[in-house]
Amino acid sequence: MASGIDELRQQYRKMLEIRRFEEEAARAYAMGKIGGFLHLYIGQEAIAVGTASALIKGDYVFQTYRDHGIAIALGMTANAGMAELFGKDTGCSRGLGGSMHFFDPDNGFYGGWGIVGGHVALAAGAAFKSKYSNDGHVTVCFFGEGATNIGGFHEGLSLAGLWKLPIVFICENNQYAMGTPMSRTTPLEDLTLKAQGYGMHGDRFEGHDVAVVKDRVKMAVDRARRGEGPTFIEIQTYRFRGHSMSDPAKYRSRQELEERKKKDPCAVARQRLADAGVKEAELLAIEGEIDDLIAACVKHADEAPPATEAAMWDSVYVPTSAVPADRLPRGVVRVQDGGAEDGDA
Amino acid sequence: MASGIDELRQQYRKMLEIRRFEEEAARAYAMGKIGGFLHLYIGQEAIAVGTASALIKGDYVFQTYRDHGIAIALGMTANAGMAELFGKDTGCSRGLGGSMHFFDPDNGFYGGWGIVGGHVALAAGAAFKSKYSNDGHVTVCFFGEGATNIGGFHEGLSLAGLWKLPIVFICENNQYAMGTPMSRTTPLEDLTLKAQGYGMHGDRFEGHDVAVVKDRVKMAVDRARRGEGPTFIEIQTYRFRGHSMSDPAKYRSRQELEERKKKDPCAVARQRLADAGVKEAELLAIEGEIDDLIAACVKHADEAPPATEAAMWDSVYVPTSAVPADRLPRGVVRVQDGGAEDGDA
Amino acid sequence: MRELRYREAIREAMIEEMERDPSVFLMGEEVGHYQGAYKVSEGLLSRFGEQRVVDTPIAEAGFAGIGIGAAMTGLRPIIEFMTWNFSFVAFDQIISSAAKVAQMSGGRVPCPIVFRGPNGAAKQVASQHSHSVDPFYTNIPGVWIAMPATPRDAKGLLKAAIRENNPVLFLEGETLYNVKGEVPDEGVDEVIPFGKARIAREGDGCTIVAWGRPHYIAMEAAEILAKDHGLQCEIVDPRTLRPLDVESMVQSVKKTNRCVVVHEHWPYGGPGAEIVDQIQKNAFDWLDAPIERVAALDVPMPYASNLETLVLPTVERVVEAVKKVAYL
Amino acid sequence: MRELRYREAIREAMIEEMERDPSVFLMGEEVGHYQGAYKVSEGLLSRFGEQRVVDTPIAEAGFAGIGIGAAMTGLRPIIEFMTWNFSFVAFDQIISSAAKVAQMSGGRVPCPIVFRGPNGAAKQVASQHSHSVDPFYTNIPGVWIAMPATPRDAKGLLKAAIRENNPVLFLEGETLYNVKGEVPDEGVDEVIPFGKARIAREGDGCTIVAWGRPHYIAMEAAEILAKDHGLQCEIVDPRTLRPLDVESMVQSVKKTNRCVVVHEHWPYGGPGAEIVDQIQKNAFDWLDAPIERVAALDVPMPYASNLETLVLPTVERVVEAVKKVAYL
Ligand SMILES: Cc1ncc(C[n+]2csc(CCOP(=O)(O)OP(=O)(O)O)c2C)c(N)n1
Ligand SMILES: Cc1ncc(C[n+]2csc(CCOP(=O)(O)OP(=O)(O)O)c2C)c(N)n1
Ligand SMILES: [Mg+2]
Ligand SMILES: [Mg+2]
Repeated sequence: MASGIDELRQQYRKMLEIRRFEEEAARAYAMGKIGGFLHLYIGQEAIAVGTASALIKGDYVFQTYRDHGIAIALGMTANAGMAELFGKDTGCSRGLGGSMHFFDPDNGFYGGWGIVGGHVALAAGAAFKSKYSNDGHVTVCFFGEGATNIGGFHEGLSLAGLWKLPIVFICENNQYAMGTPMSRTTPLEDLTLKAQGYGMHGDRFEGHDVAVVKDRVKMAVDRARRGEGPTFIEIQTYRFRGHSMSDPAKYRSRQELEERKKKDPCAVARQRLADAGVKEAELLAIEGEIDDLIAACVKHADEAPPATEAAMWDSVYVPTSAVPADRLPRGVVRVQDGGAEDGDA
Repeated sequence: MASGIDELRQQYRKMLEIRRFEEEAARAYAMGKIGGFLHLYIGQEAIAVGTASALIKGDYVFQTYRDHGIAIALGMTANAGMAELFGKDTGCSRGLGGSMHFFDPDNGFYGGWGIVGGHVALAAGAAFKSKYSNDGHVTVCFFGEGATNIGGFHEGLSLAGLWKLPIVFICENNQYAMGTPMSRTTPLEDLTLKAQGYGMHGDRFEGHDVAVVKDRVKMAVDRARRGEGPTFIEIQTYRFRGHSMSDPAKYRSRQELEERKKKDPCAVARQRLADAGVKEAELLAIEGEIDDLIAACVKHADEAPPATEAAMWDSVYVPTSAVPADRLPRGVVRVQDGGAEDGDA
Repeated sequence: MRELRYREAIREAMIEEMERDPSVFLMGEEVGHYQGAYKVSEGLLSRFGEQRVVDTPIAEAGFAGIGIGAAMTGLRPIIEFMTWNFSFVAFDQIISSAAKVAQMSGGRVPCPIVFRGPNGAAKQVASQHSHSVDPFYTNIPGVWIAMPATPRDAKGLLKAAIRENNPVLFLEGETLYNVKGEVPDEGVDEVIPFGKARIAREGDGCTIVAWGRPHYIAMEAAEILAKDHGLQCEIVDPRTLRPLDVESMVQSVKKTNRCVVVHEHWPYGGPGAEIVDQIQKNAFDWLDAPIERVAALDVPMPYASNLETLVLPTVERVVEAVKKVAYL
Repeated sequence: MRELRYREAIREAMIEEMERDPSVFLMGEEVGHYQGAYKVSEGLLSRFGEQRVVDTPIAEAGFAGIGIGAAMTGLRPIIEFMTWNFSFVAFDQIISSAAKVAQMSGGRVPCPIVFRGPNGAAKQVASQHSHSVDPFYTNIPGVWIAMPATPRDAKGLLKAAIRENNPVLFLEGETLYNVKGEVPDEGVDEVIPFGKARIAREGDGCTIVAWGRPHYIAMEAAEILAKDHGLQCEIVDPRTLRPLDVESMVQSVKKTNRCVVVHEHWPYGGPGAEIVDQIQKNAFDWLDAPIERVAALDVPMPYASNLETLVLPTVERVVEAVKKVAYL
């Protein structure tokens, strides 16, 4: 069930967009245009893009702080992403969230979460909503292998398994949690041994080939969509950069890194396109387009207006029906006409 | 590897002591002498007593709020237990803890914990201490089947499995968590399917025969003591009373209860003693002694002085080396001469 | 008006809002088949079915998180904590997810959710089960906190909470569930706005601010002070702690020139101290005496009944405090 | 005396206490092989080995609980939270286990444990990573809370904390780790007692109470006020928030007759409000103006740098507040 060449071309384009987006982000970080934590996804792109290809409009996706890849894979514009990193009002979270808190609900992306394990139950909640309202949608929840020891992971999987929620849990096992190799965080080698403890299906494979990712994830997504319950997937991968910009990643050897780079998902996809007869010129054209797109997004982010105080105050509490205008907290200035769904409170 | 008849006699005596202790506690509760929550262990006594038989002096035990049974099995006096229930100064926790918070460190009993899952990591901490100081001791941690979905359970088992701590986790599966049968809290029937997800051994058996409990628990305890890591044991059992005194247990049928009562651990032990040739007169003598013991403990609890304000204040902070006497919180009056281990601060 | 118990008032609010809006559902431990640990949700399962009255395993962080995720994607969950003591294992979900998601998504992902359950000490439930959680949650921007004292307020505020588009933490009184009080007749859709205090008793001798159970202690103390000393206390029940109706409290103090704050939470910080700060700042020139607070003693709750009585605020301690600020 | 960075002072305290007492160990995420997320524990693994410098998986409630259990049974753990933001998933362990076990066991099971790590906002780490946790933990009886501003205090208080027989929550400043300051020479065993404030600057014009990073903001503001207005501020750093040295603050206010409290935590409640309450109660007749507070704004921390600057207390806001209470 290999993806067609057209699909692969699109996937390559997306992976490249993510790759180049993050390379530019790293540069901007070094120049002080981006602050705080910046966790790059470089090396893992096939997982985000493969998964996005397995979903349909209206499905829900939750991710950790390492969130640029999936956000772009799902359709967030590079402009909205880069502006967010620059702390600008045109950012996907209006400059309030930053790198770790990308949001793009119109494309099904529900963040961008910074507390390890914290978003797992939230994702189960989106799947609960789908089951509750029978909307036919599936939720995908990503997390790192380091997250599998924390309570939030356990409770999210326990409840999803119990209620057979339409959700797919994808553990992106990139071998390290910050500086800690997996062998120092769990006695297991195969994390899917946990799946049966939650009464759910398990699957496990390498994640450098976007077509493979799509196919295997889609099996789980389809199962969830059919109402047959959740799947726990472990995808073997590797991050080429440190945990975040401040991590020189001294805990691993240069050889190890070089070895892994041989499975660079972008390079693998490019090679497969070439093998399938796509001309070098076409590939270069794609790459040129992506370069332009990314250059444009940096320009956009540079020029966009900064995040505003008004946005900050007005979103601490979204328009409220419970609190009369004269009792709103200082800073929240808003003429009130009731909540989203009701004007009679 | 059956227990000898002498041991069984002792075990029967203990189980009966627990049973009669709790029957009297229930009576006293109805009379208003005991307040708050009171969770009875009636029906599960073979687990506490069998486990206690498998341990040696210096081992550590942690339990939930359903803690009278194991406390007495480990050697707490009925006096100290009943006085605690009555809120008296001679209680095992000086009347400050109550039914849910029995403590008896001299006998290795480290509580008596009310937050589901909360004590699991604490128990792992005691085991960590044994490993750290190489003291040769083992920790046993009890919890209900209802606790297996909560984060505290997962993190405690994850860390114990990773570090191969000398600990045995015993899940007393009494079929219900308050009013909820297990089938509505987990898709599993066999909870030990979780064990391999923590890289640990699993075992599973029925818990109405004290000798069986001892033997099977001892296998796990010995394994832990040899440094071969933790075991997760699921013991099938049943509580004859409601979750606590306020629960009429309407969620189960009379037949179900009657069926289960056929495996009353006290009756089973008594029968085995009789079968082994212990005379009815001797059994009656034991039972009379226990009756007297329990009557005496109620009398003691009735007459003991109430819990004191001084004890309340003086244990919020135990003697402190960090805080000079003139800065102690109001109520804590104590002439300070440094902490337990150091007088030089 | 009819008389209802506090428990029934809460139940009615849930029933009415669930009938009004199919996206509202109730989730928690023992809320369904068992009819609620405190019988607040009695009858709801048979009325609304298992889809909308959802029994959960013991996994507060998990089902709080499920509620938040469901709220982010369009439902309006009511999450019951069997007691607020158990919210501590879900603390991170409330502070890091529920309270944050609207703002950190640039306003794009609201979170209309209600967390509710009994708060504070009950009778002798001891150290781990007797928390007043108001100090922990009031500090957090992004959530509202209601803590009604009367059945009427409980119903009206809960209806507002369920219709609200931001997270609401609804702190009920474990010892108030049986309290009876007037509630508008059936069919009257009374929705009580947040941030508007209730003047429960008028007077010019001393302002007493009290919420939750201490409200009743304050009322009793006021009667004693009126009888024994002819001092008329004005009792202000803020009803919601976030937003806090500073205006009403300040107005009252400007009339009475003295103030006592009564609360069940531990003395250090919390709404008790916040209210003192607001009053000293906004009514400084009107205060004839330092503001006094009557709080739980600064200890974990002991089990023994004699000590529990000592720890919780009492009518006598309130009377003493008022006498102190009134120089009686 | 020598100069050390705040980070080094903390490291020295740990090294000295670990050498002094073999029951002391350090546990947390990345404390060993990685040398600490903020390099506080650099070199400790090679010095003390894996037995005593223990890297953990990401499981704060789990390893906090392991620490508590180990403390109950005789060890003296130092548990590092990579940042205090992550303590929220372990909140229940702190409030329900660590703070309670001594009292609920009738004093039979003490819990000598230190939880430490960086607290408060760093640079642009945004909504979920910028909490000042002092309001949450100060409310709880059964724990002590230290929050040192200087390297010397950090070292001396941490040594006291590690020797202490009750749980201590040690809140370091994420933005203070590089701050340099005088620390007693090697070999000098300075142990700073809890509950004794440090008068960081003397003056009679206005008392400023500030702890942690705001301490430095207050110092700067004081210089400006002295230069521009000839007003000498007295700066009181409580150093520990529980116990709180009310006496020193009250004495200072009795001299200056006015007070500003500066803190990084959210405005509602917390030690900020508690200090106001204590001062209005104990120095009522000496106050010439209402006490002012300078706090973080009442919002989750936004990511954008321009907004972050707006949210946190600034020198300008402190100057304004002092001018207000001094009627300048
Ligand atoms: C509860 C919690 N503890 C600690 C952290 C700090 N932290 C952020 S990412 C991380 C490592 C996570 O590793 P993994 O789950 O493998 O994901 P990866 O970063 O490799 O994608 C840690 C420890 C956190 N954010 N939340
Ligand atoms: C975190 C938490 N949530 C809820 C409760 C309330 N509660 C106390 S016991 C109990 C049921 C526990 O069932 P199980 O684990 O099977 O133990 P059993 O009572 O059957 O021995 C519940 C829900 C609690 N104490 N702690
Ligand atoms: Mg990883
Ligand atoms: Mg059970």
